[in-house]
Amino acid sequence: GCAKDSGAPSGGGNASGSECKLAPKPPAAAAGTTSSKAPEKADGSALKVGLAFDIGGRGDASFNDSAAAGVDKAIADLGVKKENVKELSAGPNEAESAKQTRLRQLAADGVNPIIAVGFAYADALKAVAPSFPNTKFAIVDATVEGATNVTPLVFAEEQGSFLSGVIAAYKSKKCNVGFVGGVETPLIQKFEAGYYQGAKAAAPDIKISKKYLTPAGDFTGFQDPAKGNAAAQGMVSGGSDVLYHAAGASGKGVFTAAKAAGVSAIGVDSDQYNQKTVEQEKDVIISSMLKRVDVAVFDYLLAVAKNDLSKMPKVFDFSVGGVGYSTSGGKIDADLQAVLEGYKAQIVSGQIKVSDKPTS
Amino acid sequence: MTTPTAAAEGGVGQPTGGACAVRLSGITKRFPGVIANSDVHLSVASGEVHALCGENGAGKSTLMKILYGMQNPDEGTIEVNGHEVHFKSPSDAIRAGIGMVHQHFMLADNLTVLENVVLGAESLHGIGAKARKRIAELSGPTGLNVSPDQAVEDLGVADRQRVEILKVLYRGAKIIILDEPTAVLVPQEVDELFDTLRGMKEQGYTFLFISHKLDEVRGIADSVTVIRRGTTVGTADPKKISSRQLAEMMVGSELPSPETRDSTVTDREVLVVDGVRLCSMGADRPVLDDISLTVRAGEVLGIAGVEGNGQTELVEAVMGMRKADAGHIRLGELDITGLGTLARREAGIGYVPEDRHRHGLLLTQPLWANRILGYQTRKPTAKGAWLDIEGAKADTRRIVEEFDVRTPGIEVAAAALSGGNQQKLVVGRELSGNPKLLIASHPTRGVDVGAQAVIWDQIRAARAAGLAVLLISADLDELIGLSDTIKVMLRGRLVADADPATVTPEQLGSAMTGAAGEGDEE
Amino acid sequence: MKLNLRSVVLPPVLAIAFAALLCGLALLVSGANPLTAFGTMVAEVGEGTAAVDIINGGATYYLIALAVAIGFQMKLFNIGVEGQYRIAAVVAMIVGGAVTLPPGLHALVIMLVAIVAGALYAAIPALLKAYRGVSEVISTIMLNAISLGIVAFLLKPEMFGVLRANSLTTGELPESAHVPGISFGAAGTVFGLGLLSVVAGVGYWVLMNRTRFGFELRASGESATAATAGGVNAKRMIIAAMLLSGAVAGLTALPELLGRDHTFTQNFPQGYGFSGIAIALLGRNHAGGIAFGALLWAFLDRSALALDNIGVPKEIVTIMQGAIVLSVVVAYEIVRRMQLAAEQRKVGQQLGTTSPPDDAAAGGKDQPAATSAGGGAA
Amino acid sequence: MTTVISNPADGGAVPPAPRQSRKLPGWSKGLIWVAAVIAALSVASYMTGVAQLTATGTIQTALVLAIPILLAALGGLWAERAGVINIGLEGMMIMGTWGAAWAGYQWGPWVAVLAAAAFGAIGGLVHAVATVTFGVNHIVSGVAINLLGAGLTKYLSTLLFQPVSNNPRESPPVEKFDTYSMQPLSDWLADLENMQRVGLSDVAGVLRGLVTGISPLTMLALLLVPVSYLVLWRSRFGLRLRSCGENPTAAESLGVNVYLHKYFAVIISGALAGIGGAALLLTPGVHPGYLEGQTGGRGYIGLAAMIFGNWRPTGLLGGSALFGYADGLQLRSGGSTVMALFYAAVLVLFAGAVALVFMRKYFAAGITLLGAAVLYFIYWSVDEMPSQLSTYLPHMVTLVVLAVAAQRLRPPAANGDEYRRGRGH
Ligand SMILES: Nc1ncnc2c1ncn2[C@@H]1O[C@H](COP(=O)(O)OP(=O)(O)OP(=O)(O)O)[C@@H](O)[C@H]1O
Ligand SMILES: Nc1ncnc2c1ncn2[C@@H]1O[C@H](COP(=O)(O)OP(=O)(O)OP(=O)(O)O)[C@@H](O)[C@H]1O
Ligand SMILES: [Mg+2]
Ligand SMILES: [Mg+2]
Repeated sequence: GCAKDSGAPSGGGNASGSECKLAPKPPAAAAGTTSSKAPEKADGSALKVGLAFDIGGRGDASFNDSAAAGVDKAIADLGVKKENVKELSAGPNEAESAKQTRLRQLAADGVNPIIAVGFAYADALKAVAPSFPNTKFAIVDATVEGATNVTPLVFAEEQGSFLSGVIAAYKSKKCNVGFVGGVETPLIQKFEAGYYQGAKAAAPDIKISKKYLTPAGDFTGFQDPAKGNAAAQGMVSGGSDVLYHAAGASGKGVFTAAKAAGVSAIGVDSDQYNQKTVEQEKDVIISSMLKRVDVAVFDYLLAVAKNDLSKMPKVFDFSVGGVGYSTSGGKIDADLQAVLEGYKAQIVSGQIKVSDKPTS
Repeated sequence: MTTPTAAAEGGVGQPTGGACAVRLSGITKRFPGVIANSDVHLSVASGEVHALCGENGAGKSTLMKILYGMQNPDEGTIEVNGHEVHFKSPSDAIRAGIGMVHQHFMLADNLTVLENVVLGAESLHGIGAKARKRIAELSGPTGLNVSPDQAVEDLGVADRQRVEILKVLYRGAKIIILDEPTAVLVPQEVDELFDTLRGMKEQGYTFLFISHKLDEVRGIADSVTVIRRGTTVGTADPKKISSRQLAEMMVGSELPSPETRDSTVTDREVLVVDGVRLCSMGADRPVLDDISLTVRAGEVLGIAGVEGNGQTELVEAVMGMRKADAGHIRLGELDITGLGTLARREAGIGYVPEDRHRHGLLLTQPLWANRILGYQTRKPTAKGAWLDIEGAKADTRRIVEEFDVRTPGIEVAAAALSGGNQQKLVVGRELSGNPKLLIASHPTRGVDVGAQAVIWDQIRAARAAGLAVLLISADLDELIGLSDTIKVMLRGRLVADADPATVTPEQLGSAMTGAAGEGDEE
Repeated sequence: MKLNLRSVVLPPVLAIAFAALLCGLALLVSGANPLTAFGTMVAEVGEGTAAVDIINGGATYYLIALAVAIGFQMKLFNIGVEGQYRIAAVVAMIVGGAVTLPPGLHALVIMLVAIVAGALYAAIPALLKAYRGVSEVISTIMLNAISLGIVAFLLKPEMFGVLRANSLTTGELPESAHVPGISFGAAGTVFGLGLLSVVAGVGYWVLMNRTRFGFELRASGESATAATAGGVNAKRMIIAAMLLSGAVAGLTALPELLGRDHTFTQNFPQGYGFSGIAIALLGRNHAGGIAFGALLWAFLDRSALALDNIGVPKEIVTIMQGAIVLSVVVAYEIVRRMQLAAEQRKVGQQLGTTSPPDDAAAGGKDQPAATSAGGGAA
Repeated sequence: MTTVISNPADGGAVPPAPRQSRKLPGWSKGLIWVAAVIAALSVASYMTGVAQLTATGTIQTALVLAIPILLAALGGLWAERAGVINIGLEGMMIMGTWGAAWAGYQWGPWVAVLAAAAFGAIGGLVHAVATVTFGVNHIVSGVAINLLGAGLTKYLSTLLFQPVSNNPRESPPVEKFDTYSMQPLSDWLADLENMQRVGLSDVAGVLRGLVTGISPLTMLALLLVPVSYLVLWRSRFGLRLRSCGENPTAAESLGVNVYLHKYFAVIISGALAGIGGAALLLTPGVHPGYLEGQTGGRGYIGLAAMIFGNWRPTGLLGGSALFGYADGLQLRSGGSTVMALFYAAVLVLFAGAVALVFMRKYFAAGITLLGAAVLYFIYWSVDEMPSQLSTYLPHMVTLVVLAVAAQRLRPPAANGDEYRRGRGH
């Protein structure tokens, strides 16, 4: 006969394993090392803010959205006028000149500051910024050499991912975890690198498998849940029971695979536990590596409003709350949190240096 | 337009079988550029074999396609068994008991015999066992003995013809149109076909039979209607009228004859084919097996053979379009075995292909562009790597002039020319740049009598000037008339020689079908 | 064939009008005002760098479309230009970065490398088709995908990749390899290699209409069988056409790369190939027509930004592009049929075998041969 | 008569008439192939110690990845059997995904499938109008439709999805099909597989993959293969449809309405491609919803799979399976496993060579052996395929197979030709 598969997970693969032998926990952190800085006030009502999104634009439930959130916060807290915010977004496969033009259009309309979301804008900014010396630009995920009026908003993804690795190591029952990357770009490799080091730091003999869905240049890897799912399944059957993804929309496939196999997953960028499009799989999402583009964007707007960019951090890392981890879903219990804070403190203090290049 | 004078005394419709099976009145059909039929009147008594004659393009096929519902007339009415009918598509005609065997085979090669037969008539006996049974029953009268599951592509011409007829019978047609059914058959096969027809006639079938071959018409038909330039010239009783009279009715003038007068054969060898062998992948038997022949300057060597016995392959091998697996080909002193088609053309071979549309012309290109084809490396159409368009145009004008190609100008697309005129253009092109050897396969197929005459004359002239000609033709009269020597080809071999001076079409026919060969072995 | 102005110009105009209508409706549905939308699209051209961008974009599209057209001329569907130009670009930039040469010569070498690389990558489908009878449509589609892998492989840091601003590149080209553009100040700079398109265009026309090679190419396209009988070596033509097509495709990215970017980054735009196919169709494989198509395409691309700027969904542009292509080919098809019918009628009259051309309805009847490519493809 | 007909000494003997040979029916060949492949895989997985080759999971993944391709390929089959080349499949597939998502999130999976079919069919209709009615070149029209499909869906999702999912490139989640397993067979096979016996466990693994966690859509897709065969080869409609692809003029002369049948074929083709699109978001494991760029060229792959399968249902099933398998394998377990696949390929080729020797096709056998040798050399010299390249393994495999098999392929005779009523000779 043909029996309906109940939602019950069909066991996590055939390979077996046992809990990790964990490294000694780090010393508990002195409370409040991080970004609980008192909310500063400034008047942004005069600002005409421009947002040049990467493909997807507002609502992509990823870094575009996160940047948008930062602007929204500025509207709320800094009194930036909604009608003074102009948002344009890139189309897929558009020519370099299109990006330049988009930025020019904004600058020419007297928009200032202008925030370019995504490293794809790096070259365009390099070309455009000099011709608008009085306009303030910022770019997410990239630094533009030689352009003085461009503020880079780059993140220490490797630091955030480090903690994801720690979480994975602590949560894994088979001492075997996995990483699914969408497209094998240097940016995504930063996630992998941090994750690897974190996991190793927490459990030196842990097994870590990784898979990138497509190589650099083939960006379908961010848009193909089917492949994400396949890769995740592969890892599960290889014995991994905690999966961390940095695969954009393909990550949804990772979650579904995790749910089907009854293993845990770690989200990325924003707190995916509360994300609408994956709510069916939320219960397997034990945490998410937070990349606070919103924080960076807000801080930037704040600085612009105060007309003082000097204090902008070089890199948005733990010390400024540029990256972090989410605990929603309650899978991260207090002692694990303590551990995480401990590692965090060590990273902030520089005891632990997290490299942003994959070792392998 | 010619008024159907003959129609009066020709005595339309005192047919043998009484009631009219088909009556076409005032049928007119225009195509862009042509009036295929104008005010055609035709009545066919049931139970008779009614022949339809006329030169190419006279409008026979068109008229029949109209009767068969494939094309609808601009004017005129159709009556079948006394009732007026209006066919929107062949299915209507089929329903009215009309069947048609087309001039060009209408078979899907990759489909099986069964599929080809039941296609469109599935409602009769389905497409399964019952259909199979029915086909088996019908195979007898049509003389078809192949498995219904065989793909049509494996069948010979005669069998295909039979399948075509079987298709018609299967649909229970009582009125059967045969459009030039004998064009591809050898005399013996023609006789078999005619026996079949006579047998079926006894069972009350009515036939409309189209042919150029007047003796055939007189052999089988009870009455014959002649069409010229799209209109009926008249109807006559073939028993009472001579081929020549018929022909003159058709053409309205003296018949040209392909007879070559004095021999101009020299002993200078131009083409020497030596032990050429050609295998096609998949086939267990070589398509060309140890072919050796020699054509001398001033000689026309005719190859007789049922279509599909290797003539096409032989030509392609000589032209270098297919590489021979063994043997040598020499043109004069030059061994051309290893050369490509272009090199061979440059060495002095002219080529009139059997299918002008597929191999002879760039249909959408202007005439002058067609002149360049095959001569793209030579004067007057090219200078080195560059085309000489002016030269090409000038020489095209010459051809149009000399070969009397009926065209408003050399800028029109080849497609717009009539088949006959297209053919004249091709022959003209291939005879220019005075070649040593002309390969002419079916040089006058589907060409009207006027054009035929022009082409024959030109070939004779060139031959007199020392041209060697390798002639392939299904028209045995043409073959016998033009050739100095005839070789018979069967299943990829040259099986017999014949002397055109003495041989008759029937004798050739038996040799072509292998009857003679087997006869000899006993 | 002789160019009858009406029959050449009318179809695209009608088609564009039709497409505009279609999109107008779509816009209405989405609650935007078509008139303002189209107004902006047109007005945009005058503003900022628009005009120059369109010319630059057009130049790029022109090259790739020519590449496609070379194949089309003999009914070879080189869908693979996409992969060919990417491979060519990467290889050329890598080599260009590696060698040191005097200005001018350096750029020249890079172009040469690009041409060779493009041709070589096109050689794979060429040989497969010529000797193994593999449909070039499928093989090139596969090779397009594979090209992504090869590019990624070459861009690996362990290979030739250089990390810059979070994306992998082939590294900066030295000054000597840059090709200066023609600057219009604020209005932007036209790529120096834009001229390449002009040269290529002229070369293409001459090659197709005045040389033996072009004739044989078109002959093979019109009727492979007739060409063979006419002494054209089919295999050779397939290979030659494919290689030439690949070579031209190889140049596609250079105007941008040598004129502006000076490096190939992993997020160099994809999809030029398919635009090229569409444009070649728009231009009916005719040097002039393709130029028009390329500019139109670039203009539409550009207007996407303008629409986005006034909050109109820019996807409308893609729809428009698709609609235009489809309606253009349809329009041309209809015109072609009417032409042949008319011509046959003319012949008929000249030969006196016919009545006055009273039946335009018979326009439907024509010869088997169709001018639009026959697609012996998949 | 011999007075005039003289037989030249040599050529006298009349060569025998050709005889035709009976050959194996297609399905039996298919079975032999399947058996050979499974055998090769199990041996390979044993020799190379890569259990993944025949693991249930691999097969399941392969199935999930193969289904959209299979449906696209079926779409291609229908169109091309009627003589219409359809590289618009990609576009139709995209429209299918959109339609499925749009209907799915409102009315559930079954409606989603219907909507997908409908949307794909619309694409097919456009293609039919262009190619059949207006005689536009088929590839040209296909390219245009791919453009249109992409544009239209983007436009529509900004219009209709963004308000709901507040994401212009994504639909709200769609309710998915439940999956079913053949119990107790599935579990029993599981035990077999876990016994880790050579061959036995492998076969069990493969079979279990095919009977475990199957969604109705998957069943439907697999069912459509025999259905397509029956309809196309065993029904009146199918016969007429195929005749349009083989010789439309002949069909016309027998009263078949060629235009009508071509229209049907292309529309069905579109519908199938559309369902293929739906499979991308309704099969288990994948993201339940529309995502821009989700199809990622699967339409083209489908077309390749069909050609690969020689325009036959069983063949294209094999083609899609190969794609799904190769892709699944490299996704699940990367470059090293892929090399194991090379090993399997070597075995298959070797077996083929032996078979050819028995058929006395020595040349072909030699070539095959050579191929095997080359592959083995690669296997032996490369220990892991660069991830960048292994991603495109399926594409490379297709190229190789086409290069080997292309000349055997038999496309419909009139495939891609323009047909015009009343134009035939
Ligand atoms: N579809 C068509 N379109 C235009 N002209 C046509 C068409 N079919 C036939 N004709 C023309 O109409 C005239 C009659 O053609 P038809 O085929 O009936 O001649 P025919 O008597 O059958 O000649 P043949 O002996 O070569 O078969 C010819 O000029 C032919 O070229
Ligand atoms: N299928 C067709 N479609 C359109 N026009 C045709 C067709 N067939 C013939 N014609 C037209 O009819 C004339 C052909 O002349 P003709 O009567 O010699 O035909 P034909 O001898 O039957 O040619 P063929 O032997 O090549 O079929 C030309 O005007 C040509 O344009
Ligand atoms: Mg006829
Ligand atoms: Mg004819």
